[in-house]
Amino acid sequence: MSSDQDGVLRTSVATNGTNASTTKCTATVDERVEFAGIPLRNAVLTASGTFGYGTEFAPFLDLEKIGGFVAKSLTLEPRFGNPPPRIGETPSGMLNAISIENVGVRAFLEEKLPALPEGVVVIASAFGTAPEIYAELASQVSGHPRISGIEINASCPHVKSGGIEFGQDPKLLAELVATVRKATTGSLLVKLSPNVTRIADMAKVCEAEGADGISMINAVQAMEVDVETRRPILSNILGGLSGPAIRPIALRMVWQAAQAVKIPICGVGGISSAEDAVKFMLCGASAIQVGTANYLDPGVAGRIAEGLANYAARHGFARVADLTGALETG
Amino acid sequence: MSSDQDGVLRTSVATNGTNASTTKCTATVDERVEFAGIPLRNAVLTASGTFGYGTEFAPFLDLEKIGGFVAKSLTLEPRFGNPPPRIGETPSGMLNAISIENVGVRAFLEEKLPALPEGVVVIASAFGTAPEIYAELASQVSGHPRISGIEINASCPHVKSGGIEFGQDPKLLAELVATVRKATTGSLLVKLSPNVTRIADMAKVCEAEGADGISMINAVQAMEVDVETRRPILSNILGGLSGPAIRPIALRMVWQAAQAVKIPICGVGGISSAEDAVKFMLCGASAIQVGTANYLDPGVAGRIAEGLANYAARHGFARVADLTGALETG
Amino acid sequence: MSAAAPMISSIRSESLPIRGQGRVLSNVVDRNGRKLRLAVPDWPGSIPGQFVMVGTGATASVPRHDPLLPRPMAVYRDLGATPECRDSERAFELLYRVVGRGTTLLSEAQPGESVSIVGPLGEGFPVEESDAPALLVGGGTGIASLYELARALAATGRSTRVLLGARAEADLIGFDDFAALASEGVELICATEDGSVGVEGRITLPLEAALTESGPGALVVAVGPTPMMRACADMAGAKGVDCLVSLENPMACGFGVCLGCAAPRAEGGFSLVCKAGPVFDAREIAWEGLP
Amino acid sequence: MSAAAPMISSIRSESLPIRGQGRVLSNVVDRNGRKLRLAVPDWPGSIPGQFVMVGTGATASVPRHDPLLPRPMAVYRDLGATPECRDSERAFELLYRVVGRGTTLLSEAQPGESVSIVGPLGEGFPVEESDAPALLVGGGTGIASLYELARALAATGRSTRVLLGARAEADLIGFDDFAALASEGVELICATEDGSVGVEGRITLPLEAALTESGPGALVVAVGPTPMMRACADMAGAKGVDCLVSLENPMACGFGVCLGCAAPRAEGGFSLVCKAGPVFDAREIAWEGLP
Ligand SMILES: Cc1cc2nc3c(=O)[nH]c(=O)nc-3n(C[C@H](O)[C@H](O)[C@H](O)COP(=O)(O)OP(=O)(O)OC[C@H]3O[C@@H](n4cnc5c(N)ncnc54)[C@H](O)[C@@H]3O)c2cc1C
Ligand SMILES: Cc1cc2nc3c(=O)[nH]c(=O)nc-3n(C[C@H](O)[C@H](O)[C@H](O)COP(=O)(O)OP(=O)(O)OC[C@H]3O[C@@H](n4cnc5c(N)ncnc54)[C@H](O)[C@@H]3O)c2cc1C
Ligand SMILES: Cc1cc2nc3c(=O)[nH]c(=O)nc-3n(C[C@H](O)[C@H](O)[C@H](O)COP(=O)(O)O)c2cc1C
Ligand SMILES: Cc1cc2nc3c(=O)[nH]c(=O)nc-3n(C[C@H](O)[C@H](O)[C@H](O)COP(=O)(O)O)c2cc1C
Ligand code: FES
Ligand code: FES
Repeated sequence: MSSDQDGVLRTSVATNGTNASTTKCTATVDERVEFAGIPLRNAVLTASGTFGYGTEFAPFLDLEKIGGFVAKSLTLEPRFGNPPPRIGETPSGMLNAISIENVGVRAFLEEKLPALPEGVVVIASAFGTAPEIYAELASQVSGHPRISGIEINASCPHVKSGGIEFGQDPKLLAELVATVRKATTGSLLVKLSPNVTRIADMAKVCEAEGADGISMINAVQAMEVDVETRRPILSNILGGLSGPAIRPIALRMVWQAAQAVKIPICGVGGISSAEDAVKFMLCGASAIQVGTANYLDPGVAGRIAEGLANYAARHGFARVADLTGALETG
Repeated sequence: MSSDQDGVLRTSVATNGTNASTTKCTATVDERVEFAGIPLRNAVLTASGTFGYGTEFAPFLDLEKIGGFVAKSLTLEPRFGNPPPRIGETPSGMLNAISIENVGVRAFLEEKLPALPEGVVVIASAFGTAPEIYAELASQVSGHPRISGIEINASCPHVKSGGIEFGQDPKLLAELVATVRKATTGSLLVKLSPNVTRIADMAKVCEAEGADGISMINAVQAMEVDVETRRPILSNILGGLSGPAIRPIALRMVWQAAQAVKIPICGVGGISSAEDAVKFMLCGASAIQVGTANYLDPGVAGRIAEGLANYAARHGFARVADLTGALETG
Repeated sequence: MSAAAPMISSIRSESLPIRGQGRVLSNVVDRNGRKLRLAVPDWPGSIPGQFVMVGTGATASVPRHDPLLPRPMAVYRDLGATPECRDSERAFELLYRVVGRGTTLLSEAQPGESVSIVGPLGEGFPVEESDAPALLVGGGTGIASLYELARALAATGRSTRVLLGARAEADLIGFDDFAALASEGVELICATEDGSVGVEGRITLPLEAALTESGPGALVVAVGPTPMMRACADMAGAKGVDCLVSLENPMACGFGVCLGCAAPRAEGGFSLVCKAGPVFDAREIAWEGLP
Repeated sequence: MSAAAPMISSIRSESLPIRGQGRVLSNVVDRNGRKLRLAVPDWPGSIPGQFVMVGTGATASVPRHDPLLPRPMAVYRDLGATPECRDSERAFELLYRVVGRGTTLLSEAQPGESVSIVGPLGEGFPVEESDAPALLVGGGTGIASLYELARALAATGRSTRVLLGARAEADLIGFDDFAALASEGVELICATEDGSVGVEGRITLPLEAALTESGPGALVVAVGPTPMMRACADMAGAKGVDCLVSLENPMACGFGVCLGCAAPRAEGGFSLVCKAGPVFDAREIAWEGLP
């Protein structure tokens, strides 16, 4: 677990969006946050499955200008995903059913990690069909000096439970988190599925079983149809909805979870601007992840990090971390 | 339960949207559908809380050109809602926390219903905090000759169960549906909450307890924040997300429910065009409801009804009802 | 007139609202605001104080759902059949400020493009003859609601004074149009906080002076930021003078079905701003409950 | 050349992609399509067969999220520093058809407005000298991928023939530009199903003729609707001639991270069209698995 902490005190000249007031101000803001035991240069991470293995973004973004990234979810063996079509578009959203196509944990450690510049914070994501598989993945990656933490993608259908996802059943989730917890002493994050009745219960399970943090939310289960062909647009029929459309749902869930647990939360879901990131932090997130927006503008995560510091400066916060939970509801 | 069935065989000249092919065709399509024992002129209803008590739309829309409407949810006594702000906007969506402001069942029956033209199909919506209250509402309205059916809004937090909504717990829902079923022999619809882990289980409960049909979905619980004031945009903090943003979620749930039950489903959620309506019918809905889109264009429901017939004609369906479940997934 | 005087009612228009497409005739800068002129087929005309729901920007060639909701805007000037109008078209103007996404997009609507319209909506101002003066106080975007009212009041022969307040001259949107109403007998008084035009300070200063000189039968109409309306209402109340206001709550539908625009009533409960208002007797409103 | 001949590889460009804003220089009708000319600061230039991800329509003055995803478009003509370019700008053109929401909005981008761009992306066509002819078959929007390739091949001195097929003349987008390539030694052959230009019938008719006369060392490049590419590939395969294609799968990112553009490989598994392609040896693709 390493992190380059140079140059983190940014002197930011606030610029304003269309809606904001016209005040400009210059202030020194501490952008660093600590998330689940991982010291981060700033609060902006990128989300699993939307940032590849990092190097793909090198032409567009200085990887050392963001807090870090969560790599594509890994399985023990290399894995191919669903047949095409795998993606589609919906109002302010995108639908996908990729099904965790990835190079496998070995190639990740041996080929993908070494290709990254030093000083980039990498969080690995694990995916499996049984708790033991997740645990095996965790132990394989967590010793690696370039890995700062592991995120459990709990949205996988549990093979023995008739397709219900780990993240949809508190008992399955508890078993999963407990099993992985035993396999690693590193920072352990759990990525929650939004397709549940009570997200706070899921967050509590993570906390009780020793997770260091929670990332939320994964994509919302959804579907779209092509009326001309009368077929679902995805070969898989069902897919995950992501992008700005789901942001108000993600924000609600982060808020509800933050009321229920003390472990830190990483906000994910529809974030495409610094203002969006601020909303999640105000609702209780300690860090955030940018997902679908990376596709639209591969440099967006860097701009969000800058904008977050500018917002803090403009609003008189000495540290970006002080935004966490600063929502006023009285 | 009455319904004017004149002039239902429409000779439709198909016109095309931007995306569609350029074929034009003229054909005779039977627009009538039967939904949960209610014969409807066409498959297009409007959703509770988005169509007032009907008369508000008279300047914009011939009420006899749509299948019917579901009136604003009723409580036993007149009820005021939440303090402002009650609404807000999100990407392709709207957030609301009105909290069932309504005139009460008595004023509805005595003042609102008589103001409507004959031949308009009206479905009443009931809201309460205990099954007995819903049952009382059902028995008060279901004898009325102008009421074609009653829709249970099951998204109300159950007072005795610590805030969980009827629609979020299969046992509470079963008790609710069973209790109301005993109170009325009329068409009984249950409006499901989308904020659940497994929507199909909820649909099965409705079927098992004798509901005649299911309306789905209600708004998705969500939240939005104003970063300048650092406050939630709603006085209630949490609200319901509606509009095109949630359409892929609603469509998925209708599809899942249609796989699980035989009682008819009315599709609701983000419908703003005839193509959207077609998608819900292909996924298994027998009728649809237009909600938020009524605010943007108070004449939209009429255009959707026309477009649905045109689509059927263009695609060689003799009856709009034949679209139900006609999705090809092979 | 005592505090127990009967509430003044807003006035329902005789004409039903329509939904339609407004053809953009012009969309020009007006100080720190803009003026959009639309020609709408079968536009039935409005009474002073009514508003329309306006689509955000020009109607897209393809459906776009972001931003989603239409925006409420007062009918600034109802122009009837101008020479630019075709067939059944009638023209009116909106006077608006660019404050967010919707109004930014609206500012880009080009002549010849279409903007979707639902209206006229809401209840308007009562226009009554009287020997006592009418004092119309406007600030911010509220200025737009006063133009037709001023003309209508002056047309009854009533002494009509428009008092516009702003931070600086550039914020006095509509200034030139109001100044030109002098020919119809409308007097214009301005106050700017930086003193660039008229009295230096708040508009409540000249209002206070006007109220002192005008006596009990006067009418105050205040439209603008909530604190301004409240201050005017308090001042009028203290002098026993009637005060009407027009509220600017966020709206989704504009015609009474979403229940999103509720304003708290002094007597408890809520009124729908789009249906019972936007014009209210200031005493009807529970001001402390407005966000 | 036998069926077991080695696969031809697509070519990686030396330059890294950029993200930026393209200044619209022009956006004009070209038969049933349109031609959009953009000036992009620091545009590094592309190799034939590469594409860009293009924002849907002009960059909005305010964020709008519907439609959400950018659209892939081939770099039709890479123009370098034209007289209209400022500073570091370099110009290129897109040739496109309006098929849905994104391209409709793109068709409304006005000169002076900006369109967001990520590119150049993907791997391009190999351009090799040879005594045997190159036969470039284009249909639909695939025509756009052939212009720079035809020029580059002809520049090596290779006999280069472009075969464009369409339902009718109006669908032959880019026709005039290709015709003008005669001066660079590129031969143009057309086939239309209604016989309005060139051979009456499918483009596979003249391809068959050309293949018969050209012998084994020839190269077929086919870009267009899947059935057309497949027919060309089968025909080339039957003659033992290499065939390259360029696939048009829907894309979200265009640079290999969403994994949305996967095409099934003949040997099993998937290739990313945006990263390993869009140019592929036809034998690499499991055609029956393409939607
Ligand atoms: C009956 C009525 C008549 C109106 N008449 C006019 C008029 O003639 N001219 C004019 O310029 N404006 C008028 N308004 C206000 C106008 O509706 C808002 O300025 C507009 O909705 C803002 O939209 P937006 O998308 O640009 O801003 P948004 O992005 O929606 O919001 C930007 C900022 O404006 C604030 N805002 C949002 N809605 C309103 C609102 N309804 N009132 C005040 N602030 C708001 C938000 O809180 C935010 O701070 C009227 C409002 C009402 C209810
Ligand atoms: C590498 C590559 C290069 C391309 N180059 C060009 C080009 O130079 N010129 C050009 O006009 N088009 C090109 N295309 C196709 C272009 O991307 C699509 O036409 C465009 O995305 C459609 O967007 P839309 O929003 O207008 O249509 P949508 O509303 O997204 O879709 C409308 C219709 O188009 C179909 N469609 C959607 N995406 C594609 C696609 N990728 N290919 C074909 N049909 C599609 C849909 O199935 C639907 O029937 C290219 C595609 C790829 C992958
Ligand atoms: C194409 C695609 C692939 C994804 N793959 C993964 C994945 O492998 N593992 C994971 O945990 N989440 C995955 N996600 C979910 C995102 O990490 C994120 O939780 C979700 O998209 C919501 O955030 P957004 O709205 O910002 O995209 C994927 C999302 C998309 C769009
Ligand atoms: C402002 C508003 C008020 C609503 N009130 C009710 C209600 O009283 N009863 C009810 O069952 N649903 C109510 N709904 C939910 C709608 O009927 C519908 O289920 C939901 O909005 C999804 O559909 P849509 O996306 O088409 O709007 C309300 C929705 C909105 C936006
Ligand atoms: S704006 Fe919808 S009820 Fe007033
Ligand atoms: S388009 Fe995203 S991986 Fe190819």
